[in-house]
Amino acid sequence: MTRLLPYPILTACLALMWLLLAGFTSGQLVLAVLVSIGAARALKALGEVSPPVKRWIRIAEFTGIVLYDILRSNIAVAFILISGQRRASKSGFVTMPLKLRNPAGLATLAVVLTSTPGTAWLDYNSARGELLIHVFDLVDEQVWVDQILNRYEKPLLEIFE
Amino acid sequence: MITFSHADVPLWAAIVGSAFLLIGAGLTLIGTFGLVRLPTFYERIHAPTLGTSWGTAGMVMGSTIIFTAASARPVFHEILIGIFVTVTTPVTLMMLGRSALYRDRSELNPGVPPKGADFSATEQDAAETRS
Amino acid sequence: MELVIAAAIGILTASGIWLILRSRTYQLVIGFALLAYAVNLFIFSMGRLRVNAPPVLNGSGPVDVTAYTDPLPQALVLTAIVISFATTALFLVVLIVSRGITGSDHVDGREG
Amino acid sequence: MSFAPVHMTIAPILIPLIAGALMLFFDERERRLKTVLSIGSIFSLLGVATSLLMTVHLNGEPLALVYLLGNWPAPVAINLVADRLASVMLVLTAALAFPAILYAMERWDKVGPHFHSLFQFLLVGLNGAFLTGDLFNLFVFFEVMLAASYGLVLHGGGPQRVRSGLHYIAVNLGASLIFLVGIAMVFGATGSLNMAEIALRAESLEGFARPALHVGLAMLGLAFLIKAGMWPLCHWLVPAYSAAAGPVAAVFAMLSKVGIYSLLRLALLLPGDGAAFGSRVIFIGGAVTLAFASIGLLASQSMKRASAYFILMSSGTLLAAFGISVPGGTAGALFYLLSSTLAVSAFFMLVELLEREQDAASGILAVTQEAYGDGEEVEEENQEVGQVMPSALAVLGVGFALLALVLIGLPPLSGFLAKLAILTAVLGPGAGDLGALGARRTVLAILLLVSGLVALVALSRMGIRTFWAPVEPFSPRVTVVEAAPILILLAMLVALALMAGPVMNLLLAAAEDLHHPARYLSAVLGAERVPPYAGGGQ
Amino acid sequence: MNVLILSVTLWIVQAALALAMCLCVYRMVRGPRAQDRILALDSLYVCAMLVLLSFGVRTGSTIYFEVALIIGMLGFVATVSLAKFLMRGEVIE
Amino acid sequence: MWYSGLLAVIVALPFAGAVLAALLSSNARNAEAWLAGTVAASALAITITAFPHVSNGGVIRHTIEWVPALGLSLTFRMDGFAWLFSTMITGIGLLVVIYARYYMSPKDPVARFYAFFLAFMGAMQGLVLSGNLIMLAIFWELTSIFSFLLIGYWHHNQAARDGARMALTITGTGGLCLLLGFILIGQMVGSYDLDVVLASGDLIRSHDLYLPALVLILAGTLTKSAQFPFHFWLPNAMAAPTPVSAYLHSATMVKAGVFLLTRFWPVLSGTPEWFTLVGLAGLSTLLLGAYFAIFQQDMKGLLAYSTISHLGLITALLSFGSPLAAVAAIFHMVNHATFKASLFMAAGIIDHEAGTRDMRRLSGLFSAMPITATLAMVASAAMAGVPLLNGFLSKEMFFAEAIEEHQRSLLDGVAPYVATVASAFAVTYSVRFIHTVFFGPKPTDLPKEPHEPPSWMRRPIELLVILCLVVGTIPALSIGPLLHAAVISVLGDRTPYYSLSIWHGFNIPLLMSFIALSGGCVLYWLLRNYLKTCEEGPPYFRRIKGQRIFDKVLVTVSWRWARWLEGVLATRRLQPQMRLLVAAAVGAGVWAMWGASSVLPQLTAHGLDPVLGVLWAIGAFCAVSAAYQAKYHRLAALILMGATGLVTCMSFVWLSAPDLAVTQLLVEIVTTVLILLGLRWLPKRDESIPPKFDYASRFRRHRDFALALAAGMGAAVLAYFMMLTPVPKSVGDFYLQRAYSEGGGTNVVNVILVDFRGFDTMGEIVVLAIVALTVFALLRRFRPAEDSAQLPYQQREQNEQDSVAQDREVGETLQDYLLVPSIIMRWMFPVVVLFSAYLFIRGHDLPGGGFAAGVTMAIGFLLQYLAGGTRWVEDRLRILPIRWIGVGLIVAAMTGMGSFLFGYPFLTSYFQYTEIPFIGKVPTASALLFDLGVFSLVVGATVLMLIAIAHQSLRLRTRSSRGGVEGGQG
Ligand code: NA
Ligand code: NA
Repeated sequence: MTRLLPYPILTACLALMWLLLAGFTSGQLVLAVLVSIGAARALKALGEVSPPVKRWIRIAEFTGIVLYDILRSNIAVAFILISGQRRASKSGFVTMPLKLRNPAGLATLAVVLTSTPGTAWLDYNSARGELLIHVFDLVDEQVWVDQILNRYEKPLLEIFE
Repeated sequence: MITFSHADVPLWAAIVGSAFLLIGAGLTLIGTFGLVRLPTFYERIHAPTLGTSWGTAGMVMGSTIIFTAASARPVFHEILIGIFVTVTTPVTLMMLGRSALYRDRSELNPGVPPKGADFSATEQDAAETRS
Repeated sequence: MELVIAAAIGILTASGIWLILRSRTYQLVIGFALLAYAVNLFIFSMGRLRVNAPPVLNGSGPVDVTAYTDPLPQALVLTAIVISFATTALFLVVLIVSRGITGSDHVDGREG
Repeated sequence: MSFAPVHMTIAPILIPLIAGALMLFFDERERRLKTVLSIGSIFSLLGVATSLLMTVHLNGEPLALVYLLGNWPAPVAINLVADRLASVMLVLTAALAFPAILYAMERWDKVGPHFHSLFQFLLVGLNGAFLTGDLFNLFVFFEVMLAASYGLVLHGGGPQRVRSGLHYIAVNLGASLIFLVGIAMVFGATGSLNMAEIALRAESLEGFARPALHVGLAMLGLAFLIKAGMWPLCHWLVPAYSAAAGPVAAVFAMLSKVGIYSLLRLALLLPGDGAAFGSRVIFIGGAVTLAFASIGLLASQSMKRASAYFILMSSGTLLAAFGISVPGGTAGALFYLLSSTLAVSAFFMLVELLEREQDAASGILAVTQEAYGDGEEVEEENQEVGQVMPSALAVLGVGFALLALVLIGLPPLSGFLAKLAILTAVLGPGAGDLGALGARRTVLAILLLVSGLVALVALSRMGIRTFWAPVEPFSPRVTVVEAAPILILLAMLVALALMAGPVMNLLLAAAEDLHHPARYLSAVLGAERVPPYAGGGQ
Repeated sequence: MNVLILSVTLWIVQAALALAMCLCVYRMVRGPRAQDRILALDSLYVCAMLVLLSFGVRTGSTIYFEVALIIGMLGFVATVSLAKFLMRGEVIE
Repeated sequence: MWYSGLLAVIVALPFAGAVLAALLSSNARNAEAWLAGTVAASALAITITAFPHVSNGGVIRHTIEWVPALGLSLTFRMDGFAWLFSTMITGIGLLVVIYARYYMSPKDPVARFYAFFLAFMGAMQGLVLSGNLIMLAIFWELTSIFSFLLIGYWHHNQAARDGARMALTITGTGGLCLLLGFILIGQMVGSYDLDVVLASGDLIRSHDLYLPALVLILAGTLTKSAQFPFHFWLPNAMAAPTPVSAYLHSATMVKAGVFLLTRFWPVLSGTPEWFTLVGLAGLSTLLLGAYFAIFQQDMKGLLAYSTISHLGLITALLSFGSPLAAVAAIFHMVNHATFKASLFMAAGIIDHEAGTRDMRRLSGLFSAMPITATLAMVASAAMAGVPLLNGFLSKEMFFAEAIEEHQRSLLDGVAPYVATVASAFAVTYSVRFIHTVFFGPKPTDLPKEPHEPPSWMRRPIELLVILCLVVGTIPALSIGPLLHAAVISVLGDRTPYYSLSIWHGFNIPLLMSFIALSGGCVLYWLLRNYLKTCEEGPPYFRRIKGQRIFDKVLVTVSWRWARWLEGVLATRRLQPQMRLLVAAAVGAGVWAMWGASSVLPQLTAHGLDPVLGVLWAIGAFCAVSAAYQAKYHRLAALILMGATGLVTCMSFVWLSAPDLAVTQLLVEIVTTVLILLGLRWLPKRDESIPPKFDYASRFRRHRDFALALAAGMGAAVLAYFMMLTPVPKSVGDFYLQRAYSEGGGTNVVNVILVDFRGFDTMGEIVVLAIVALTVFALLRRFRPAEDSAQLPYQQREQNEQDSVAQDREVGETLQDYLLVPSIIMRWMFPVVVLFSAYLFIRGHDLPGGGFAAGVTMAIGFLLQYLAGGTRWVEDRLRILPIRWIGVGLIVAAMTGMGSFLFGYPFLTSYFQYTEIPFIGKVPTASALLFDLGVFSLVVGATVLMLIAIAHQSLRLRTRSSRGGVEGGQG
């Protein structure tokens, strides 16, 4: 099974993508399945291991949180940018230790932080497990550290480790 | 391939869709506005994410709504754009930010935390940037 | 519209020509790339300009040729794009090699 | 279509294409196999080309074999046209290719990877350019030819090659862009890419389309003239050709002719019997080129450089002769084309053998560099050397002398007959009244005379310096395989002189075809699709 | 009505995005550092993509969608290699 | 009846002999001599047998067609005159062969000698027996060529090389002129056939082209027979072995010129131009040659100048235009041949036996070699024109003609005096020759001890001398008939009465002879002491050495000036060439547009889309700043170029070309990466070196700017007017109509690419393949320059930091840098693969297609290389790009050829809708298979190019790691 279908979820997503592109017909479905299996095997060739997902429920929850945060910070940053009072907010670098080690988890965190206006992933030191980000609207460092560690890292840890 | 004329778009869809489109475009514009106005690179790097997150999302939703309504069948493929932008933009921005950090460090520019700094060092840096 | 494209062609051509008259190989690469854009647009413009009339037929049935823009120039431009891509790549590699052998990135392989 | 199978017309393009592609499946060590493949392909090319020539020449009907690609109707499809001229060029190409490959076997095909594939692809480009009847398709095959030539001109590496190769590529990139602009204008004005159709529509153009067509033609002409190496657009040619490896330079002798071929083809196809590109401009350009080449020939010390200047000389002569567009002159010029091309390519190889002693520079260097430069190609180390030829100097001497006769235009070989043919058509019996274009005729005659004299002076200087001056005669190490190609080409030249009668008749017929475009038009536009095809025609 | 709304909206949207592109180009030319230019190019790509989306809506055709999709999916390759070039002085090691 | 084919035989025979001789071993002296002798003898024999048929006006013709289209045929034609020459050529040839057998030393490679000698004999035969002007010109040039080879026979000495080269240059050039002259005659007469030409003298003389033709032909003949001012090559030709001089420079080659003058005498002579030109040349040569001859110290030199002078005499005779003069000319040709050949041989013997030819060292040889001396004396007496010898008769005739009035002109007036003085000089140098060499004190310090030569070496001389005597005493009986045959063949019905008696009574000619003889002797008596010691060359003219002038001119013109001119007219730099290119393009455009202003379409304001306008404002701005930045900020230029490309792509979308947009975009991405890959190997540009702002460079900038502007405006204007002119009926309509019904696709552009014009695509992918292979081949032997031959400074710095930090391994910076990105890039791989498949499959109906799919796929691979580095990827994926290329080409070609099976032309597509379960109707077009080939090739080519460059970094690492420097992870 795994030799034929290395990454079931991925394959499914790919098939869905195909259908989204080519339209939903029985013929396209057949094609979609065939092609996505092939594509998935391409990834297999790269020797990529599929991430060990533990708690599926948390994913949805987490997604919700993230989307909300992104929307919120969009508004916040946009407001700061248009309102002339640039001086009020100050930006700066924040370093924090991460427990999260799983690459997929880190990737997710990176995507989240980057997609969120106001936080930018700059450097991750794997030796120390230390993350350096830049925060656009830095009122209090600790607040940001807490938010990232509790709001994002914890659920990710639960999902991936 | 789907084609429609604006006349086929129901009014509600036109209104809602337009709203989303306007939001998306607006956010993107603001983002690029920031790109121009912000003083340091590390601040500017935040600006485009407006466009790549809700800017794109807004446009995508808008067009999805309009197409779906006009062609009277679900047209979701714009979603893909949203997904891919969300997934790929971080790669660029992370790598770019890191590169900038490296360059500033190796040129010993002020306002960036030195290599392998611990918290206190970073706080000082933050303080510097604040002042 | 025609005015815009014509102006675009003109400016691209001018910048490209200016670059291929310079002395550094890299300038030539960029110059040829710009000229390729210009020429592609030029060929393309020979089919005259139409907005939203792509030569993609709507299923079967009799075809109203006036509803579509002339597909031939597009096909020509496609071929031209590919060929100019290839030649640009080749030129790039040649200049790398020349730089490696002569030690200089001057078009004549020696300064001055 | 008489005894030529239907698909014979496209074979000259497909054979080398497939041969070149097949070679890609074998790696560099299987050089023997590749050599066999390419020689096989060249021989079949020779066969196909010859029988094409027979078909179109012997039974004058049909005047040309027209091949509608994709079986689409005449003006729309890309079409290949094998008429007398095209077939002659095909034969010539194959006839040149064989000695070149033979020569390369000794050493050059070991110097860099994929030599044989590139060579085959070059043949694809050349044959395609000769056969195609479609303007854009002509561009494509020009690019095939040029791309391969870029690869080959740099084959062997070394500073000189790379430097001159860079110039060669840069200039030709520019030329290609001009070519494209020309095509675009012609298409924009006439709405067609089929040469015959363009010629047909060219008469009935009004409004801006007319000047537009002129601009297009001017650009095309410019592109062709750059390839042909007309002064002052020829400065890339001499360094590139003289730096190129022997066999490569040998086939490049053909390359410069493609521009001239296309120019002639289009100029005479379009209304105005050669006026399309401004025959005066072409004549003057040719004359100046001829003069310049003569000067360069005198001024060049190395024989390789001299042989490159011979290329320019023949370009100049051809252009000037075509500038006075009379059928006889065209025929004579075509004869000259055959003779000079064979001679120059033989000369390129001969000269390499001679100068190899003087400067063991690029060639040998390249080999050793390839052999000992990288860990990858250590296997090159034990390169076998064919058995060395006895009394090489004598053979080379005779070869040099005979080639000199041809290049100078001294009797009794083909070079003389070629000049005689041109002069006879321009001034001699059958030239009609000299009043028309009298000035051009005189200038051409004088230039032919002077260039011959110059060649005499230059070549006697070189020959004496090489063969007579040395106190103890140097003995070049020449293997049989290296000498054979030169002898083969010499044999061809002698044959050309002996067979001059029939050859001249063939070329006269070809020239007549060229000067009566109506024949070409009817042949192309009247071409029949193979039934049954979609949309009727059972 | 709906036609009016849509056309006005699309007009504004495209104007806004075009302006956004201009701002990107300003940053691109202005610099000062290479990273700024690359950043600008990246957001220029995004803006272009959005313009194309809006164009799709304006012409009421999905035929231009793939272009936008390609920008979204592969546009980052160029900027990523630029970024890596800054960091390592080499794109592929 | 005599078989006319024999004419071809007597021409071909010597050539065949030459080939044989060349093949014999080079020291088989006897065999060679026998061979040559046999050839000459048999040719002579055949010739003699032909006499009856030409003796009174008869002509033998034999024609072999060669190039009818050019009126060039091998027409052999023998009449009395030709017969006379043919006899001389073969006869004297035979004698010289015998002589040479003993003359040539064993060291000399005789094979070459005899080969060239016989070949020359053949050429000479062909010349005199030609019945076709072109054929004549051919053999004419052949004589020049073989004489060149014979003169240069001893090429180890400088003199021989120079003499040979000079002879070739001058006579060869003359030959070219002659050819042109003949072509003009052909133009006048309408044929190259000699008989036709001879028959139409009046036509030619009255034709406008007469003068040019005459001048050109004279240029040929006068150079050949060494007439003033072209005489100077002959003395230098004396570097040849004496047999050669005896043959070429007495009997044959130099006679070719006068032969031709005589041949065309009926056609060309009799006009004032002829008289002036030929007469001037002849008389001046006659006088100067004789004068120079007196002061030579080299025996052969003396003979050479005397030859020149005698040829001048003949020329002068021909110039007079009277039949009797022509008779005298022909007569003197024969006489001169006999005595001059014998004298040359005699001189050769002396040189051979005494070891020198310098008359200052020679003296009193009579006692040593009495027989040779006697022979030489008789021969030189003939040369001096002593009665009872053949020289006397023809000279008398000459005097008689000189007195006659031909064209009343100054030349006519001076002719008799010149004649007398010249023959006085002739007597002087003849007497001198005999006196200094054979009489006087015994010779001292000679290289050899002189004595008589082997008798067979003397036989030829003896025979010739006897001829001189016989002809001199009983001319009518001996030479009479032969001369008559020759004369009537030339003069035809204009043949005059002439008597060959020795005694014509006391008349002015006799008086002139007497004056000449006595005057000559007196002159020698006066000069004798001076001549014993004086240096080579005549007084007053010593400075003027033809040789030196010639060489100087040659070197100056053909070397110095040429080099200078080439320097002026050619360039080895690229920039001027590009400028010329652009200028030419602009010029051509303007030239073609000239006067088109009347037909320009009126400018109509089309709907301007503001968005597109803004887009292009951006695009143009980026293009210009890219051009501005490209020198110092390469990265910036690259980025700006990318922006321009993006705008181009967008306007393709705008203007309904989605396919173009897709392709452009993908190519854009690949190109950017490609250039970045290349950028790593270019040197640092530091702005610290400020650009030159001197006048010259500023001027250059302005000129280039103007050029660029002109070109840009030109392109813009052309495009604009094109777009405004009404569309011609384009073939595009056809494509639109048939794309679906016959091509089976709705995306017309793609159907064009894979079906209607699939052949273009075929060529296009070949180009791509070639370029990829070339790139690969070039980089196989790539050597980076020193400063880029090490790791980029960034990597060195980062590695260094890593190694300093306690908790880090070298290369961890990179790992951390790519930790997250590489994951995302890897997961993008399947997505890209799928998308490329999608683009491929939909291509026939919607934007996409094999090319776009291929590039997409390649980008997928590229991403992996970016993320993981070369090693990492190639440990996991085994990509064989060259195979992909090969497969692509084969698939495409085979698909095209598939239609052969059904008897259709290449690339005839086949398509239908096939019913597949679940899937339903799907279009299956053979074009899709073709597109698959395109896809495969594009993937292969693109990847190959990218990877070939990328591999250089890897090679560098392996090399540097070999060198000990530890590279980062690869
Ligand atoms: Na962010
Ligand atoms: Na360490």
